[in-house]
Amino acid sequence: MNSTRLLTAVSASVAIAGLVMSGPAQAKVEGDTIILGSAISFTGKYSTNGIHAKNGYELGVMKINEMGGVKVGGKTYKLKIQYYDDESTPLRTAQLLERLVNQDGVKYFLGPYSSATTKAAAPIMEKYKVPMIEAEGASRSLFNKGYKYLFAVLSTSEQYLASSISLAAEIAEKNGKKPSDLKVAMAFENDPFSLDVRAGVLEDAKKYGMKVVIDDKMPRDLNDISSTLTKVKALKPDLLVLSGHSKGAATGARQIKEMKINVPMIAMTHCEAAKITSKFGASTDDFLCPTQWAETLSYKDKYFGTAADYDKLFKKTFDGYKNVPYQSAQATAAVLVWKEAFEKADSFDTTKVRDAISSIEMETFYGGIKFSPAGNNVAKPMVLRQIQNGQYNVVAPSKWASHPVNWPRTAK
Amino acid sequence: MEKFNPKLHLPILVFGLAAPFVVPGLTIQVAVLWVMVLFALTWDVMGGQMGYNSLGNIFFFGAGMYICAIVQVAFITDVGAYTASNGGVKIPFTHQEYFMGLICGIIAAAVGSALIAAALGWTVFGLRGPYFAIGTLGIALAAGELMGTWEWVGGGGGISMPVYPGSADGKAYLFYFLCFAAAVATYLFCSWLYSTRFGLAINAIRDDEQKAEAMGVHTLRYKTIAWAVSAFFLGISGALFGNITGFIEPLEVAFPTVTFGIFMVAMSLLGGKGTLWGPVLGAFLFHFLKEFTWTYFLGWQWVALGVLIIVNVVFFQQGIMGWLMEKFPEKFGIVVEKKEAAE
Amino acid sequence: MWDNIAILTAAPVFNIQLLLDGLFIGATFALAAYGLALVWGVMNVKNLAQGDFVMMGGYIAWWLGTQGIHPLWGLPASIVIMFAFGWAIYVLMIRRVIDKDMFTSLLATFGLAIVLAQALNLMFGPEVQTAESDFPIRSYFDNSVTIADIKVVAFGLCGLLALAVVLFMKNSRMGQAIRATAQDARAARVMGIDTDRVYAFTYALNAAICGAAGALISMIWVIQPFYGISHSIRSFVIVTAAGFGNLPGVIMAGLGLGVMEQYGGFVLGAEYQQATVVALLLGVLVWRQIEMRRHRQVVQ
Amino acid sequence: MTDAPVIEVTGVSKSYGGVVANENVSLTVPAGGITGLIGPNGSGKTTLFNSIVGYHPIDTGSIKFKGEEISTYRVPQIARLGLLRTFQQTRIYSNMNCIDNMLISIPHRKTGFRDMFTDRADKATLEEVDRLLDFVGLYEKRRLISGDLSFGQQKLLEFAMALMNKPEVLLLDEPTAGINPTLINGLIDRLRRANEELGITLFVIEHNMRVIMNMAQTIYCLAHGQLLAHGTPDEVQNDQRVIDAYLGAH
Repeated sequence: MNSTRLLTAVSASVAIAGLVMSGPAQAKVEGDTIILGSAISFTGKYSTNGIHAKNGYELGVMKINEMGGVKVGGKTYKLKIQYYDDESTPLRTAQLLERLVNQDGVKYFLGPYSSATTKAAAPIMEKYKVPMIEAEGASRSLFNKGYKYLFAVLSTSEQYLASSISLAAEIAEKNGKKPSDLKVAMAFENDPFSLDVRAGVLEDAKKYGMKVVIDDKMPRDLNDISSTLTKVKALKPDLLVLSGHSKGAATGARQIKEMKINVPMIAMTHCEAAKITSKFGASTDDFLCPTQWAETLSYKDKYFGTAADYDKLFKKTFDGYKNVPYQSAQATAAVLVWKEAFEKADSFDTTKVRDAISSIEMETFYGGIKFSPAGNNVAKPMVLRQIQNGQYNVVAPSKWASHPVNWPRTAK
Repeated sequence: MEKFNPKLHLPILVFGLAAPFVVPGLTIQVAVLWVMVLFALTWDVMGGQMGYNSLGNIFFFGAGMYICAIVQVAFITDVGAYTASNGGVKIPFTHQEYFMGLICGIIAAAVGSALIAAALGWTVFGLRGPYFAIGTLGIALAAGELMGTWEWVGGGGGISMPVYPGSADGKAYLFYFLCFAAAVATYLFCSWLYSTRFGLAINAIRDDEQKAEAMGVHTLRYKTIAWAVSAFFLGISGALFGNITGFIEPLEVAFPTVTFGIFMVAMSLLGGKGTLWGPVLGAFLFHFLKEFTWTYFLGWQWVALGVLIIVNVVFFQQGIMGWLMEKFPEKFGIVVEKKEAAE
Repeated sequence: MWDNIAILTAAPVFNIQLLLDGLFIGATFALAAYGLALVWGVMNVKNLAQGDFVMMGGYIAWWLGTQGIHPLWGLPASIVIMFAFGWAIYVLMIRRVIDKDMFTSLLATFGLAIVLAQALNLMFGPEVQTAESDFPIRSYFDNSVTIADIKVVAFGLCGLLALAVVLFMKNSRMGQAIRATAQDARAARVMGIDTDRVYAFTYALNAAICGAAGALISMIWVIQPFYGISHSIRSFVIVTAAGFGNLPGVIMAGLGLGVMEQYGGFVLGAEYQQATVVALLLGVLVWRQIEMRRHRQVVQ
Repeated sequence: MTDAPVIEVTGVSKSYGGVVANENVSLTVPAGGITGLIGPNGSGKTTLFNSIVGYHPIDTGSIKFKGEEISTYRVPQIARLGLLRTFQQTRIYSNMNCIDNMLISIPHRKTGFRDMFTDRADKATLEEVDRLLDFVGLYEKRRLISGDLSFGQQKLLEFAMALMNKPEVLLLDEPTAGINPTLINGLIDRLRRANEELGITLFVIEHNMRVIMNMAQTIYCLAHGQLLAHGTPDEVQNDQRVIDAYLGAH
């Protein structure tokens, strides 16, 4: 066939183009800049929180560079982050991280947003033996695989809403009821993170012998949970727990308002990220929202000062934030850990840096940071806040509580 | 069947064999390229050669991925318990268990996907044109949704694949060459298939199915086999891809209908559907274009992809190969032949 | 599953909630599906960007809401803007796919759907948005049934819009030209009808109808850039089930789909709500095939 | 010559909506012969063809092929029994070249599963293709894409494809319409030879009276969906009802 000659030319040039595609660059430290790499969600379903996290990273880098940078081997270096967009899908994560390692020569990583993408990232870190400090992947299944190069500054996801169960139990006992009489309704998004949150809730509910009357999983492209809420009306649970990233929170809050759902206690994740107080006003009062961090907590460090100072600086730096999402705060904390780790290791050797990270023990505006051998942070608790008159007030655990909890909630 | 043509095949073969050693940093990207070639080729069996434009072929990619994962897990432990722990328990396993699981998994993925395709055939092959496209899209979407509700395979939480027991490089090479081999096998198989009566028959179905029916062609049989062939190779690609990604879950990884599912169509159209080389060319171009430019568009890459599809479909429907054929018909053997000359 | 059915039989009042919610949202499905039936029937374009037009309409109403304008005013605004947008899209691309084979329009509009969804995402972010009407919410049967006034208003508006379109198609010159073109484009051309204009108008009208549906959805449900595809699928389910020349059928199928989704979500669990829609699509297609087989035909 | 009937149509009615296309039509096509079907435009000839080869269900009546009831079968099943039709609007595989068009027209009813994957063409088949293409005058254009051929050439190709299929019965829908008059005689000759040498029973719709009267042994005439007359060419030609129908008089 004559056509093959045409093809030969085209395919050969394509093949050659492939062979000369840029080889691995040596760029982990360029001049006086340390490059950190991150593949994070700028587009797709996680992009809101991806951008919150990116802002957090940026603020951390800005602050450290402002304060003189990182001192290693007597020389100071600036930090810089190279981003790629993972499009909110773990399919891309692995490819992009390989690219960061191999083509861009990056050796130090900040995490992506979401547990699913972090799950895809961890094996790559292990493969190239490069450390990643991540701030947005909370699934506990990340920390029982024996990963050596993955560190998380946040509390694991099964702790998110578990505290609402113990709070409900506490209140029940105070009112002379048995916790085992309580009925729990659950609605969780069908994704790795939310299912992990669910596992924590389920475990605690079982511990108290509570009865789970609804256990719905919300589809990922969810428009509507009114059928679940109709069930809530019918079965009158004592506690409704709901988790589905920002869209789950927004959809839930909207329909709870619209259907006048009257449950004494409602707990959901991602209240702040979904901005439900400004969107749905008083109807969200008395919702319980777990958070990794709150600006009212009394943590502080030498970089940002107190949590409240961080809050102020963040709002000043980035427009349009009524509340600072904890996703940003923990991202900043991850950058701080990198700085301390470099200085502690006093080296750019990935193994030494890794060892330095694993032995770090520090206080930050975000809370204490100390990694277990599995890589998760064990020095910082989750706190539970309640929306009271549009404000987020910490109500549990009692050590950090600034306000008493309002109970029962009534539909407004 | 195409004869080995040194000028055409050799560069690609050399590129395929040498790539992981010449550009070790790009091993995964090049492996994905081979998967893309496989995607485009298998889509074209249906869409280009037979005129059945499926928007849901990605279903078999996901099916293969899940079948392989289940088999691999089953070789080391109980599947239900493994998924219920949400990847929470580390199961020890031997090299032999892993590799036996992998081999059986890939075979099961291929055969299983093909069988599913054959079984599903009756639900969609009474549909023509747009209904077929929508029906198959429906299958892929439904599969994603329903897999997410099936607890035994991990539901929406997905499955963490058993971790490759060897070194990281070893894993990269192994799966790279498996992907390469799968793409080459798909190419060779298609090349052979189109040279047989089968190729003629599916072309006939594409051009005028009613006529083919009226001429007694066993249309349903051909369609079912064509779909099963697509599914067979897509199943293999899914099995490999699941292992490369290391973590599978229904919506994003296994049944990515609006990403990979559309890529395969876009690549075939770009290269020229209905030809053997068009999809290969399309896959190369698309993948290189994507890998080179994707990150520079940050955020706008999807808009760019949509525009590419629109422009391709609306203004350049014949694709590169089709365009070449129009431009140089004589190079493709479309000539007036005198009788004397032939005899 | 049986527990949930037991709830419905023990306390039938919850059926009212599910039915009403289903009907309210189903009305918007029917509206969008009617638009699809129109472009499908008249110009043989299978518009997979249908749901994304709906989302665009929703974002217009929502955006006006954030600017302090009551989202109900977003309804006329959506209709006008989407009409113009539809016309532009027709001129830019649809004109060139009408006479191509059927897959072309499907794939081209799928490309359009990707572009629109991503553009919305870049402009407004991926969060779920809702336009707040601030209308009161009423409770009945001891708060077992709640009805937001906006849903009733939206339902009424859907009806009005559908009626307006029907009257328009019956009585106006353009409406008659559209119907003539639908029956036989060549004959219409011979009779001096500018079919290109008719097509442009039809496509724009479809976009406007979608825009209206979207504006209403933003007030009674939620919108998000990537929800377009599920609305497209719904439109296809409805049109495939009802056929495109059959307005009462489209309305019934739309309302029915809304109710089915609610019941699917309630009885099987929310995780099956989306699956219900796709499963219905497949069910309808299989059923159509069996029906056509009786006529020695295939579905095309 | 006239053996047992190969096609038996008994009392077939078919209507589309309110329009009655065939009403209580009965006819038989004898094996091995050439049977003609004539009638004015819109008299239901093509509808009857479509009913026989399975394009739509019939309302009432029965259609038998070699004694087997086929009125509920679908197109491919009927085709594989050896009952083949050509189309009024020519239908060929327009993106394939002429040779491929011919190669895929082999008699599929005689092929099994394994034949699907055999080589496209063995030597004997190719020779057959060349012979037939040569006969219809398309040999030189055999490597051209068939869709680019002229209408008449496509018609000839379709005819060649039908012969390639070696059917038992061939239903021809206006085989000479649109064909160069100089070719018509050759075509008639070829039809006859197909009938005599290969034993293919022909059932032909034809408007060209000269052609059909020369060729057919039996002729049926339809008008307004009903069978008007049948008999030998001479009988039909001289039947007043047929003349009236064609002239539109009643």
